[in-house]
Amino acid sequence: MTVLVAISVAVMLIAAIMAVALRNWLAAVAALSVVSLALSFLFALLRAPDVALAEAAVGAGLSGVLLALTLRRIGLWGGREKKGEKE
Amino acid sequence: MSELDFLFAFAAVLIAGVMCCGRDGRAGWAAMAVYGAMLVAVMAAAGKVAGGSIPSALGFSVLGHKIGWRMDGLGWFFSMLTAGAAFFASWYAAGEWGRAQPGMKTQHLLLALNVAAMLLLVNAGDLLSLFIGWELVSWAAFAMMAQKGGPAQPAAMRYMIYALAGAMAVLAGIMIVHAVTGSFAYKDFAAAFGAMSSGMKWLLAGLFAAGFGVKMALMPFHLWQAAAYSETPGASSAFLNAVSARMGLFALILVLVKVMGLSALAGLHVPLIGLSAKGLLMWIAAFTMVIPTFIALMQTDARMLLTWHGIGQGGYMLLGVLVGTGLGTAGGLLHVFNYATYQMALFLAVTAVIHRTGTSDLDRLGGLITRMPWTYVTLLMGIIGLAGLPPMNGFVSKWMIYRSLLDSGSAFLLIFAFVGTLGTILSVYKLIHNIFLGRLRPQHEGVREAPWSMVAPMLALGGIGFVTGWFPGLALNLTDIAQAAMGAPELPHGLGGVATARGSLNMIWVVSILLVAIGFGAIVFYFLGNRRYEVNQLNNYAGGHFLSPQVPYQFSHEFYPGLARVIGPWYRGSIVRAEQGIGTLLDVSGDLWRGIYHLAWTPLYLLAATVIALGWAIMGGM
Amino acid sequence: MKSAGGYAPARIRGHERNHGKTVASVLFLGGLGLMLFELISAVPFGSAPMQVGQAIAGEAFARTGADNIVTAILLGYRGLDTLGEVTILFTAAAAAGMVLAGAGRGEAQGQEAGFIFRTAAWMLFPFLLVLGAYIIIHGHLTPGGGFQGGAILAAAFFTPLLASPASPFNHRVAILVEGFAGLVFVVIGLAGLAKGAFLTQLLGTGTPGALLSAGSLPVLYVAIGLKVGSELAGLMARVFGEGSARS
Amino acid sequence: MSQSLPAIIYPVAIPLMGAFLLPIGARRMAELAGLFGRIVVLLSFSTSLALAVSIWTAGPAVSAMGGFAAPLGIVFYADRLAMLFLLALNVAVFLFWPRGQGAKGGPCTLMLALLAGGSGLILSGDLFNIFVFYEITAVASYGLAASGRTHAGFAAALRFLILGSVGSSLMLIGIALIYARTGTLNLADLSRIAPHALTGPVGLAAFILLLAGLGVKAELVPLNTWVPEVYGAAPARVSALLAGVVSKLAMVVALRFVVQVFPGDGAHTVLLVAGILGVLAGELAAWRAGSLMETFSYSSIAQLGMVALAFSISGAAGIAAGIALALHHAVVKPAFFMLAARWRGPVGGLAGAVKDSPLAVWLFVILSLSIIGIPPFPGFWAKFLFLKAAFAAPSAGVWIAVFVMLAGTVVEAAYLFRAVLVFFADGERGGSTPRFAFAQLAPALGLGAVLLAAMVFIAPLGASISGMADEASNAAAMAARVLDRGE
Amino acid sequence: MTGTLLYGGAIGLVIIGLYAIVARRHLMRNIFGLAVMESGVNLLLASVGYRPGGHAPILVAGAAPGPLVDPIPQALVLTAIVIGFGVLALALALVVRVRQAYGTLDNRAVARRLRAENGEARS
Repeated sequence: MTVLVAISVAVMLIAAIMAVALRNWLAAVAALSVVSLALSFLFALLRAPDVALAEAAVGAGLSGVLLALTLRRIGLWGGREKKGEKE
Repeated sequence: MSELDFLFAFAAVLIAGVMCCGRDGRAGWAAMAVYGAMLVAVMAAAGKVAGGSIPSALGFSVLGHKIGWRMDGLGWFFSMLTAGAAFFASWYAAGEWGRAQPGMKTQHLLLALNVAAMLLLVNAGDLLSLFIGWELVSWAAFAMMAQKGGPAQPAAMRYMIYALAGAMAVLAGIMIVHAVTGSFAYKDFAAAFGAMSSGMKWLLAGLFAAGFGVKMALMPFHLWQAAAYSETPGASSAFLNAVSARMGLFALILVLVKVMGLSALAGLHVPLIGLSAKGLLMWIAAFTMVIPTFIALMQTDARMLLTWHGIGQGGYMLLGVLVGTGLGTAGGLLHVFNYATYQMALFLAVTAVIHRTGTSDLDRLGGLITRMPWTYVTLLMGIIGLAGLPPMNGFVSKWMIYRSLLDSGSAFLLIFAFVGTLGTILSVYKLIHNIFLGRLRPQHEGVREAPWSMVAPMLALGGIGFVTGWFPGLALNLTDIAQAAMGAPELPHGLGGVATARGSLNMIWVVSILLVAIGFGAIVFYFLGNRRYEVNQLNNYAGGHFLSPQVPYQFSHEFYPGLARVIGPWYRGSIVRAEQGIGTLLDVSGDLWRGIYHLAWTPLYLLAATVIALGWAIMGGM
Repeated sequence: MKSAGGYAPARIRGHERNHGKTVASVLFLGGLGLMLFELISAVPFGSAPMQVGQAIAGEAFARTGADNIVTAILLGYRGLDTLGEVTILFTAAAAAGMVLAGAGRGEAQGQEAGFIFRTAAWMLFPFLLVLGAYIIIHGHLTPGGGFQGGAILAAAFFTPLLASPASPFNHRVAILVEGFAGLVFVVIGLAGLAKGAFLTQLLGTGTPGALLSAGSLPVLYVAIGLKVGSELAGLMARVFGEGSARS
Repeated sequence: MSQSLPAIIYPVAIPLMGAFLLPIGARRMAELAGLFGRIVVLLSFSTSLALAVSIWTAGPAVSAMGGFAAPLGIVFYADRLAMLFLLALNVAVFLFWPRGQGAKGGPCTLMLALLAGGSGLILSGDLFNIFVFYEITAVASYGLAASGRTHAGFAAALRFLILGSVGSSLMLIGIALIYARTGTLNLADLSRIAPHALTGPVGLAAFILLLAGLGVKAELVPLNTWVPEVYGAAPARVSALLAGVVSKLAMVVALRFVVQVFPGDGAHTVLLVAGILGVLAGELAAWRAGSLMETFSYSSIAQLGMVALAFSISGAAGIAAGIALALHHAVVKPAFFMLAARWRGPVGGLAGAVKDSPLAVWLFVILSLSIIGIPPFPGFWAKFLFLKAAFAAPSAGVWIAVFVMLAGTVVEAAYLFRAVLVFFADGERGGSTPRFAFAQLAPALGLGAVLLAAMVFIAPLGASISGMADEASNAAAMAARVLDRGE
Repeated sequence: MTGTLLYGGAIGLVIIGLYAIVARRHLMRNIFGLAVMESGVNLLLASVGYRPGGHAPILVAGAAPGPLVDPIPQALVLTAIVIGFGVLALALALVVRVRQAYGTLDNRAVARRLRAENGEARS
């Protein structure tokens, strides 16, 4: 139990850092979905199936899609965040 | 319906009347009539108020606090002053001067509002109604000052900031009293004051003295008065000068002298130097006497000179009252009455000069004695009163103040009083010389005497000054009522003046001898040696050469060069710099806070604040 | 631009000032993290007092007849939270709709989805629909419920739009379903007033454990499911840019 | 004595139903949306009034949702304080209903959602439920901030949303802490458990986190950096509503937490510091503000700082002062905003406004006199109550608070009358200042009339406010009413 | 041990999310931070209710399989997740409009343009 928790927390934190740090927008959105998935797995470990299902469906599924759609809508789909100055 | 209710009714009717039909010509005279009626009503109430106080129907209770109005001796005295000053101001404004003014209706309205507010203030029944009256007076005066627009607005704004700061100090004081005694009545405050800790006493005395001192322009808070009062239109400015500043004195007397009691103040000692609270206040009054008077000396505008003197004279009144003996208190209160008469006369005379010549700049006037003799006579009587010389009433009150200082053994204060009078004499001579004496300016050739509607009230005021100077007993009867209400010791006095063990003053003799001497001189001058040969002012030989019309022989600029060199360096204006310092501090901190709201991205401050608060909670809040 | 004395050109300086802010934020964040950790571990993991939770777990089945206690709480004990939450979703969708109305179709809009996805989308639709419906209907028995099922329904309605962006998304129906589902929820709540207080459970508890148990709870969950489904589908269509043409 | 009143849910349910139905109607008949919305608000107002009357007569009402008794289920608790602000919210929403081009479907739905959320916020007696209703109010106000559909509106709404969401997340952490320590979410239950569970640093930290969440809407100092942006960019009616009433709701909820769950002096000190900083920030920034709208944004920060100061004084007197200040501000500030909406741009450009719109200028003067606290006006009595409460329990912090409050009043008078003098100055080149159409001035005049009415009926108003405060300050009685219902 | 891991993970997420909001200037990055922070808070709230050795709060035909985990935090977290999603949706809609309006999503530029439009003179 503890081992599983440790692994998923590690995955979650690394994905979170990547979501914040990655300059490629799509990769960042993917990292966010990974955070949600790891979180959903953690909820399952915490004996909260309802919450795990909700987190998977809403967190990983819909918000991932929504973020991707927004990226496309504002034209950052393929783009990367430039260092320092505004893009 | 007691007399006080009549007074309030008159004031209300007047406001309504001016509001509805203030425009047509007769409104001025109607207002004057009402003020006259008010004055008569107040005088009639003299008998009833001598002993106790006149209750009033006006009163309500809010949030469990009863607020009421009543008229006691002190309130009666100041109500009489207000009604009298308003009477003469409206008389002056009703005539030709008023018709020449733009927007006279607003001036009448504001005068009526000011009178109503002052009646509410001076007849306040408890601390809360005192504060309500105080705020109304401040705001009515602000409206009166700001009505002319232009340069008057910054001066009025400066006044409003000072007045509101003072009002907040008074409000804090009142609420502390309520917290300690549980009620706003004067007697509860007086009873509880003795038992308070000295720290609390100092706090309350400080708050009330500062709050009321602002209106009276006591030393550190005096910067606003001169500009604010001189920018107000003529008649209203005369009213403000005569009475409005004295509201501060009324409140000081009421709270510090009558409620707290001078003995309690004398008991409070400043820790290091041996000065008591009363002593400290007296020294503030002393400085307020001297420094503004010498600032007045340097003024080049007649109205500014007079208003600076107004601040100085306030020092005399407070000093007299603070001495505490029967003579001193009577001198102080009498000075309030006398000051109102000659200051108003002076201001109306200067307004008449402005009305005719269009300017009050002392450097561009001169020789008007030939054109405006009656205004000259009023100004002469006024400055004799202001300087405190017989035969005018100013001399009586100043003599009594000097006498009481001498009797109470405070020699240094006496010296300050003399220096103050010296400064006054120098500056009033400058006033009358630069306006009336010397050579008439070419552009003022066509100037005529001010119309009778303006000269009459001026002469009436001068006459009052002269009569009460000749028979001071008349005025002293008025101040006795106020003195009794204040709880100050009784002053035995006759019609002519005061008779005390170490020297008495009988003005009847003094003035009579003076008149006889003048009469004798006049006879010698006019009838015996009357061989005079009238010649043009310039057909003369002076200082080694003939006078020529091109040279303007009017030496009014830099009137006291020698004196200016001696006391010039003292004018560092340290208080002005202190005031500007506060202003810049306000601006800089305002920009700092506004800067926070102009940052590009602010969640960092949210985070910082939360972390600091959490840190405090975990560490400190154990 | 003459670089004044030792000053670096603005752009670099502007960049370097950014570091000051980063250091400050890292410091504050470290402080916050430590403090939060210390605060939350004041109650050792797993030993939080549970009296209300224990009481509900004990009596939930008897009073509501629902096997899934979380659903019993969500719709029974804390029904108002769920109503509030649905309102938040509705308000957010309405606000997003208002914001995006007439916002133009955005840059990269036109290209078609991949071939595989285009063909598979239509096959996927029925399965998603069945899965979503199942989760909603069995909300009170098995894990899942209105929100989870609604999300899946939204995905079901949205995938065909992704597959062929040109096909119109019927906003009018979505808003109709959304409005009426919300109304059903509130009306059932108000009907409960007759039996005591708002959102009291109607229609008794049925045979506990069976499909039609737990009285009005499943009905509420169906209403939520439909509402969430239509709302999210509409929202995603609008963000996708398709809805802007006709809203 | 308290009564069980299931009808207490109507102020929340009716606007909700209206909000759900409105989009359906709005697609076809756009202008009907506004009318339908107003009818729903009137309906909700009348039920709230009926509720208020019954509560005024029969005492606070309690209603357990779903029939589940207090500690388990969610409880609605309404006393006179809650009813007062509920009625104020209803009136404000009706008065500031979007007009003109803004009255399409979107803003009306958001207004109804705001009304439902605000009502729930005030009535709910459960910690997480308050969080949910707070979120509804927040999301509705983000949407309304953007309802002006201007570029500035969208940007301001987005920045407001991010700041608000950070606050909400911190609040949720606070709720997690409280639940971890006490195991219950019902305010009444918490007030009984708090003395021995939440008095330590964890309790105080939880309060600070809760206050961080509430502070965003209640415009407390570090959290209100959104105020000038949003009030400047949003339509004037939205700004008036947000500044006038919605910020007060958040402050009253903070008061509920302080009274019921965190009665210790730690929480009071936090409110005190937030209040002092609020007054300082508000007054000084307003002193240097450019346009009128910006001045009033900062002035609303200052006024809410004063309300926080009042609530930081423990005991009924402090609460009474807080209610009086909040109520007075809720009447005066929206009127100011409506005036500022017409007088855009730097104040200097408004010289001679008294000739173009004398009614608006005199209304401005009366409102200024009241907000400064000049005796005959109700504003003075609000400050009077505050000073009475402050000096009743003087501590070092309270002295500083009083000094800052009084100094703040002087600064406030200065910048308000600086503008008044500009209005009365004679415009030099005869430039005309914007005139007021009656429809724009109507809400402001209405509020001015309410102010003058309050001036006349100050005695009964004062008595009822202090009664309200006594009832709202008695945590034990509230807990007894909610928990010991005997069902 | 699991406790420190979970709490550490949750607070770690909150810190990473806050970092993205506080220290980054791109609005999209801030919204990512927001989503991460809300996930962290949800994990914290859910892990408060865990009971070692407890079973999921789903009864099998009316009978509890054993000591149950605290069901209330789960209900709260479920609500919080959906709230988070709602706010995220509104944020993204606003981002689209801000991007179209100002052509940039950099906070400093947006703030400057915003103040200019609000007419606040930099007095």
